[in-house]
Amino acid sequence: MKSFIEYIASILKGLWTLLVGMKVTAKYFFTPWNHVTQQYPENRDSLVMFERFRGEVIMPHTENNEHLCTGCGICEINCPNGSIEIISKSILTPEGKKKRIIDQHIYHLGMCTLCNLCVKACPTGAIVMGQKFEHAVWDRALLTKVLNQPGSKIAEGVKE
Amino acid sequence: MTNEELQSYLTERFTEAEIKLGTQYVEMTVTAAALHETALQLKKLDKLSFDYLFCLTGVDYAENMGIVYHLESVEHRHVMVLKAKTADRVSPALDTVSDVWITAKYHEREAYDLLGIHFNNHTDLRRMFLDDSWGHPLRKDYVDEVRIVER
Amino acid sequence: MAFNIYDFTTLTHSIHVGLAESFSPVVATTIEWVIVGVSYLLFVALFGLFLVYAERKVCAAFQQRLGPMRVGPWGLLQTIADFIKLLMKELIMPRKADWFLYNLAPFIVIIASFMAIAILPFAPGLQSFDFDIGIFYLTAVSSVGVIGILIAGWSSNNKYSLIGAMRSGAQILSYELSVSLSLLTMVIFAGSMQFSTIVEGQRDAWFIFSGHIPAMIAFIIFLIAGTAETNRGPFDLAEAESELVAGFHTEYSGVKFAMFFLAEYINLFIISAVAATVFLGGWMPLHFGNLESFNHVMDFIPPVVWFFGKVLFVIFVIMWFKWTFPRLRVDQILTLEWKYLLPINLVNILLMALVVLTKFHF
Amino acid sequence: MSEIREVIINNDRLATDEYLVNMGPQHPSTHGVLRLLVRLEGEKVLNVQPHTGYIHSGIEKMCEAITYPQIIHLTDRMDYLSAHMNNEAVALCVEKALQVEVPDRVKYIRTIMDELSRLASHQLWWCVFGMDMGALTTFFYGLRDREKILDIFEETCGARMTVSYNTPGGLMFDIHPNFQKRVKEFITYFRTKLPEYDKLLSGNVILRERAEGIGHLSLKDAIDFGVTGPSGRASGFSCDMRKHQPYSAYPLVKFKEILDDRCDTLARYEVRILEMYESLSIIEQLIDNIPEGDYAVKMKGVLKLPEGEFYQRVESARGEFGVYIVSDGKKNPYRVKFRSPGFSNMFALNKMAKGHKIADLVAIMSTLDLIIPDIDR
Repeated sequence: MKSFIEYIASILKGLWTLLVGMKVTAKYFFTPWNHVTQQYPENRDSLVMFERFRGEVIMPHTENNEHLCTGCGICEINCPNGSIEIISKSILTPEGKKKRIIDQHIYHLGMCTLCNLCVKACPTGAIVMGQKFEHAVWDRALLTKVLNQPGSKIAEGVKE
Repeated sequence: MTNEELQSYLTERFTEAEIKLGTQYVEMTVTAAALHETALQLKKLDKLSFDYLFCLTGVDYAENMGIVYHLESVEHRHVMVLKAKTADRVSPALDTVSDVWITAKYHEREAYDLLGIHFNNHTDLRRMFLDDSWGHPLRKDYVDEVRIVER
Repeated sequence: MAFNIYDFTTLTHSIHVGLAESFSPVVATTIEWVIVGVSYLLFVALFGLFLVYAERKVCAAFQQRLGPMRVGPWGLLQTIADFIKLLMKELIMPRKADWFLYNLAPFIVIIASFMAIAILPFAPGLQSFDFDIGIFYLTAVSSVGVIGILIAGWSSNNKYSLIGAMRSGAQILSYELSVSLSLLTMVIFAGSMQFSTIVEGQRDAWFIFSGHIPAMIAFIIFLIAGTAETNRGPFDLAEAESELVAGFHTEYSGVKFAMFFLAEYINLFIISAVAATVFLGGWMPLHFGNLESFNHVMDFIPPVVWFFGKVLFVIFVIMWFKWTFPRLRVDQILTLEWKYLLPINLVNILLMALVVLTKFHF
Repeated sequence: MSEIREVIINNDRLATDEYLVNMGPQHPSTHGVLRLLVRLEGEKVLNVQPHTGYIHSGIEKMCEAITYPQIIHLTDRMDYLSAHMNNEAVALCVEKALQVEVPDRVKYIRTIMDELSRLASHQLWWCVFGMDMGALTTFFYGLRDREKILDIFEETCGARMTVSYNTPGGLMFDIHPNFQKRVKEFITYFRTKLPEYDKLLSGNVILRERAEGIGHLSLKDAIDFGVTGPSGRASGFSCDMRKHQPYSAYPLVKFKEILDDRCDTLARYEVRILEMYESLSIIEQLIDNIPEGDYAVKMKGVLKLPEGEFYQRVESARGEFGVYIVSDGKKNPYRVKFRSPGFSNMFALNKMAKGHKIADLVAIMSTLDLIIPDIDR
């Protein structure tokens, strides 16, 4: 008799736990406006990434097409994956001195792990992390970028 | 036991071995021949009872190949490092300790895979991660001109 | 009676008379067959598509998602797009599969479902054939599908498929018992196996109300066993994706997969429709003993709406199960059947017999 | 094929009613690219042989070529669900070698981040466990809550999973001004959701029936196999590095080490659920008391560790994570070894799953909480 009562009790208890679970799902079913889906391409206009979000390495330029990069190559040394290559060139300053400046700051986005070490190491703050995250392209070659814009020059007063 | 107690106890117990206090733990280096017996003793002795092997590392010391065992006693909560080295670089071989600590069986397979250290009496010595055609990449003399780009 | 406006008998009868007048009897019967067959096919295809869509939306709502939203407004055309995709997909067959059985299996499964659907009364006069052992026929036919599943699993030459098929076999054979016994309980109460009689018997009160405790127990058991018979979660062992990849239909692609898929949803519909018919009054409106005005208002809702409303309710409950519970293990499925459902069912039949004998019902 | 032949040879040929099934590397429940060679007799599992290496990325080899700060971003990619703990282990190891004392603020933040990672990891484990059991809805509930933690990470660390937030000597950035507010919001939110987890899955009769007494791993076996983390603690193996080798701010907080002696799948499940409560309480103790100060110590441009060997053990979300650095005094390590918890845990699978059903194998594997890149490295 005792085992029979236990048998019945186990059935009822089991059913009860199932009902408790069903209550949880039902709660969400009947409040469909609380959904968590983000409809991505549609919400693109309102989608703002956090300011620290690491999407890619960029080199900000002023409106005079000036940047802060001296071409020192510290970012290149700090990069663990070899995704940065600095190509520098020599120019003659007005004073007649030879000076090495940046020619091309090449950035391989395809190899980058976005670890932030280059940005952290940059002594002049020339490169920062951009928030763009839509990097899909049809050709892998497009992932290799030159960060300094053509014709740009280093801003006045950047300490070398 | 504290490190100092452990060191003195080990020194008096294992006279053959070379025992020193490392940066954190007591380090004991034994010869390849004494390895298995030492491992058994370390686990069996009541005052030591190192029953938990938490890390097994194969290291290529350039002139010799070695295995580093990090041991802990669950009961006494002391930690020590056991090292065994073999000078044979061509076909290095050490005794397995997988019969002492089961987990060593798999860590030894990893060491065999990556460093090419052979373990005698190991029941299932196969490569862990890599294909048979690979060399042993964690050896210092490993060269791979295709896949490794030196900067 | 108000719901005679919605009676289909006159319509079907006039079609029959019209055909019989213009053609010879053989031709007329053939045309009738074709009409009936085509309308069932159309119904199944459309309702199947709708059920797939409904399942996806319902599960999305349970999971705080939106579900399909891209194809058509609110993703309404999603299943049609999916179906077109399945039609265009390449049919792949494993090299060492049994060619004949491999291709036969989806047809068996889907034909079994079609056979079962024929017996269901959708509305007065809207039932393709109505004979006196309707429930018996239904239980017989609905277990034919498992042969298709077994064949599919065996002929695919895939170990996962085989395990899935064997699980499915064990499961359906066991749960067939519970389905039949819980229906038997209601047959005792209704005093007939004919669907039209069963529906007529619920004119004043649905069986689940008039049969009170034993009917409710039978209803719960029928829901559980019915869910198990359609291979749906939490009893989806035959296609348990985290264990067997896709179970018995792992190796099927394209249209053949679509047939299994469709059959699953038709079976869901059949089980729900049977539950609605036997327990919830079929197309009968909701009536309360002597509330004349209330009953009258209820009569204005067409029987088809009543029927599909009830069916959709039961389908929703079964979906609710699926999207809430973890899957059972194979031995637990058998334990549940043989140690719980079967004894309860047998006791319940006795109880029902007592209720019928003592007339202790409404 | 070769393994099949091998098994046939090694196991005195297969009996006629046994067969071999390859679970994985593409199988829904192996969570990535683990391959299990399962020997079955009907539904019964006779033997499980894990095969690894499908995602071996040679991290230890790579570490030998790069500097210490650069190692950290690789550790993110091993056990990506406890990236913070992995980062912290390397950072602590380097700091220990250089004898750098980090500010209290760093310790507090590191501990909070650790516990948030642990929560995120356990949430993901919970939802995946539900999915492996066939309850697909749990997957979305778990991810919904994990999303909130990932948002906190993204705001402060700049990334959601591969955070690389710790550096030798401190942190990459200071915490974001919103950090404390968001964490507190999350705690209040999650305290309402955790009981739902219990209602939906923990209490469910089907789950309890499926998990009870399944996958028994005795204390002795747990120690022998080196099964750590929640899986080890469910066997009564007291292996919480936060208690035994406290680091960061763990000596300052009060928390229980959740131990269970039932040794089965259910115990492993419940240990993780209870650990989530503990993690919440640890964060609550710390979040209001983050001391002011620097977020990093000024370190040299090029870090050179003194010659010697350094070992650091931390408690990651799935067990004891260890970093063993052998340094020869150069800026690159001579040898780095990561003791990953998943590696040791995985090989107890055969012991646990033998004699159970296929469905149990999936459940046991799920409670071991394997992350394949963590195993393959």
